[in-house]
Amino acid sequence: MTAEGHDSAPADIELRVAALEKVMIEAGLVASDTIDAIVDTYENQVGPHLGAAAVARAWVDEDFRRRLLDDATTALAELGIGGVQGEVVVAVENTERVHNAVVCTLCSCYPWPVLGLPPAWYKSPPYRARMVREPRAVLAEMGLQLDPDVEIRVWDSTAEIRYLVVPRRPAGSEGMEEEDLAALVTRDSMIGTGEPRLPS
Amino acid sequence: MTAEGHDSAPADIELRVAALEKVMIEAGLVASDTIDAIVDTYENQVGPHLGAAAVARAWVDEDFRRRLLDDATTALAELGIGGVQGEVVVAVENTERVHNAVVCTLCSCYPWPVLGLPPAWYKSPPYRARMVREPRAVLAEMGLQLDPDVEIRVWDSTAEIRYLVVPRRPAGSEGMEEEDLAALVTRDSMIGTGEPRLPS
Amino acid sequence: MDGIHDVGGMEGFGPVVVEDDEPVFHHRWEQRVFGMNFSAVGVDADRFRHAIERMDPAAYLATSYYEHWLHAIETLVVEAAGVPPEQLAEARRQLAAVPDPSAAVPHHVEPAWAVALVAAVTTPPPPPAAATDARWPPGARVRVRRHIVSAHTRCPRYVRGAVGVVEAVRGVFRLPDASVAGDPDRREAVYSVRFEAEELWGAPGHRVGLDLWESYLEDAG
Amino acid sequence: MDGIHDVGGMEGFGPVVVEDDEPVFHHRWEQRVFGMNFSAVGVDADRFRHAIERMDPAAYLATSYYEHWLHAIETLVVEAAGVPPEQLAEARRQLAAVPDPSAAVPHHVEPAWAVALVAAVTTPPPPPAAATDARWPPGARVRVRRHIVSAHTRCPRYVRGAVGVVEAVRGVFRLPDASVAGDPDRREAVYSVRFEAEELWGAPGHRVGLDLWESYLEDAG
Repeated sequence: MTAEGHDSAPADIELRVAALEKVMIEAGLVASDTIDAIVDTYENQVGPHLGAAAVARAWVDEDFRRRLLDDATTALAELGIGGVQGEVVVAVENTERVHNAVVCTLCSCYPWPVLGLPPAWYKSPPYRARMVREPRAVLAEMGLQLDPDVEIRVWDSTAEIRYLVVPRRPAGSEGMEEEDLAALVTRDSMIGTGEPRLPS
Repeated sequence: MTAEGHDSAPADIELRVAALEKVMIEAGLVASDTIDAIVDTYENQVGPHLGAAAVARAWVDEDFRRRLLDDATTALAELGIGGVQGEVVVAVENTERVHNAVVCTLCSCYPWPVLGLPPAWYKSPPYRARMVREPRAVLAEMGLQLDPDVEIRVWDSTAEIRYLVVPRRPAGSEGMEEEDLAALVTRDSMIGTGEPRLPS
Repeated sequence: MDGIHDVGGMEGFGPVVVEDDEPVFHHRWEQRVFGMNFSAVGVDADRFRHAIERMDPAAYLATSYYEHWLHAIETLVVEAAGVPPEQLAEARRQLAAVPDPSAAVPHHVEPAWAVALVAAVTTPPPPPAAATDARWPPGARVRVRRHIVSAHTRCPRYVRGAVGVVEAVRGVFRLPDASVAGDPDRREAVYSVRFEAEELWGAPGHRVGLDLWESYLEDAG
Repeated sequence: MDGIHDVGGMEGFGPVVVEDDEPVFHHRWEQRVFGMNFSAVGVDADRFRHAIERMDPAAYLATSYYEHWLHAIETLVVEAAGVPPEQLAEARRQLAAVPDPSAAVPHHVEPAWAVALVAAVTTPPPPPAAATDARWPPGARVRVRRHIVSAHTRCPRYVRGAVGVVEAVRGVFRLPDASVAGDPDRREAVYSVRFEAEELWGAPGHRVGLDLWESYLEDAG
């Protein structure tokens, strides 16, 4: 039924999407404003600032850090963070010796409640194919040169568990407030393909 | 360098091919008439009639049959058959209990000197992917319903050995001349995806 | 299903291309597709993923992520919601005749649905049941079965036959293989299993963790 | 290389489509591509196959057999024959400006080459050397190595780790893995190995034979 061409022109895609929405609305399967609301939720409400807040809290609050590493789903709920595609969240912490990174080889599973929707590269076959086989090379290409002594642990999200990388707190951030620390925590540092920003 | 589009229009392909031929001719790598000659060879000289002649000979000449099954490369050379993509040919014989069929999962290796160039379906991903996994279903789709008791042996041409299936001589062909028998031997019956024609 | 989606470890894909300052959505149609999935047809992640996996392999690789979603929703609107395929074709014919198809989509609001939906997606669901009768404890050596013949599975090819170590038992979850085959009630323990790169690829250098259902595994012996 | 070309056992490809009364070539450009391969650039089958295997996976699946050949010859004209890529681009620019590019290709004949070439392709080459020091005799049980990390290999993924029985020793052949890596002189015994469908796919019903180089195999233990 849906043998789309390999080079669907934008107009074709828009037509297909409009036809599908028309049929679904007429069948009572969806409403115009449910689509608007869900898009607004993931464009404007849920995003990597939530994960960044949790990471910053872990950096300043040792008890929270332990709870996050022990049971991230529950610890995140303390901050009001949780929901679809985050039914079970596991936080994995980077150290001097261990660097964690996340992938989903089979589709593009990603911890929506803490990071929002994934970027295109995360969903692309090159990242999915290569990250489990040659992560050090992929990370280097993405600008993250890891010391050869650092052990890389790649988490392939094959089931309903979603992973949040807790990056290392950057040097020079010792006196900073939690909110300012959160601004250092990038999306990529929580996927494991980058590091937090350095304090300016 | 050659990032062709996914839907190369015929005109694009023709332009690419013409440009390549121009460059190769100017570099002395190929000549116009070598291309013509090789195309003529495989369009008009080398084809499944050669394999059919060998199969018919095996049906009428028990000594030849034994030589063919023992060392097909040498036996075919007796008939003047041999060449590129047939450096080593192995003949596999169908019996009441065993049915042989040939595939090349990695590319599209095929015994050119006995069968000519392969048909498009032989080179297609569906045939290559499925033939080693579910040959009985593929053969049935292609019109060859095998008795469940018949053992299927699939030969995946992963090295430089090429396979020729020797089909069973059809019932009712007992009195026929070798040349008339050859006319019963189809290309597909020598790949293992069909049976010889029945005598009319 | 050993389909085209199972790309882990495949070579030849080239560099990871990163777009600077990427927006959440690139086109309005992506927003609509994303939103339409939050409906009865998209709610079953197993069937949704399987609908994508059944795409023609050439089309799968040549199309974008949200085109995969579009394909899946179109498929499930027919298969799961019972909409006749002719109805989709007819809607396309009708909208192809107007200058702006998107503007011609009926506007129908259900404010209560929208509120409930947003609340639902941003509320953590209850935790999975603890795996009280898990077969293997953390530290156990397990081998991934060589043969997984399900129409839909979450056991990638690249770990089949490999030996790893159980890092944690994640709880009890619905088995996707059974769910897509019509038995949504079958549940199993899920294990986080750690593999050495040497075991997976023949060269050391890193570790890979996967979450695998109990029936994907056997004793390493 | 675990590339897109290695499709054996992959699911989701749909039916085998057979064309009735198919011609040997469908288009004139296919004839030219086929013919151009019989030159110094196409003579090395290992490098030729590897050039195809390196195609972008989406392009590989979306293009026809002779487009794969075209890609390989374009690649090898540069890599093996040393033609600067700009020369190909320039020829395309020039020919794009004429109404019939094919007619604008220079005509140059070498009758002696043509005669020699046809003789060469229709004359059986000498048989391979017999494998006098083959490690396994017919009947031996062998296991395919799980890890083949060559840039180019003729050991498909679907038999990795599987146990089979040697049916015959086919002789000594150049090892494609070494050849593409720059060592064309390395030769090894090639074995015809028979596998049960049960071992390969977890369900019985047929046997599959593959011709595998000695270094792809190990004792089944």
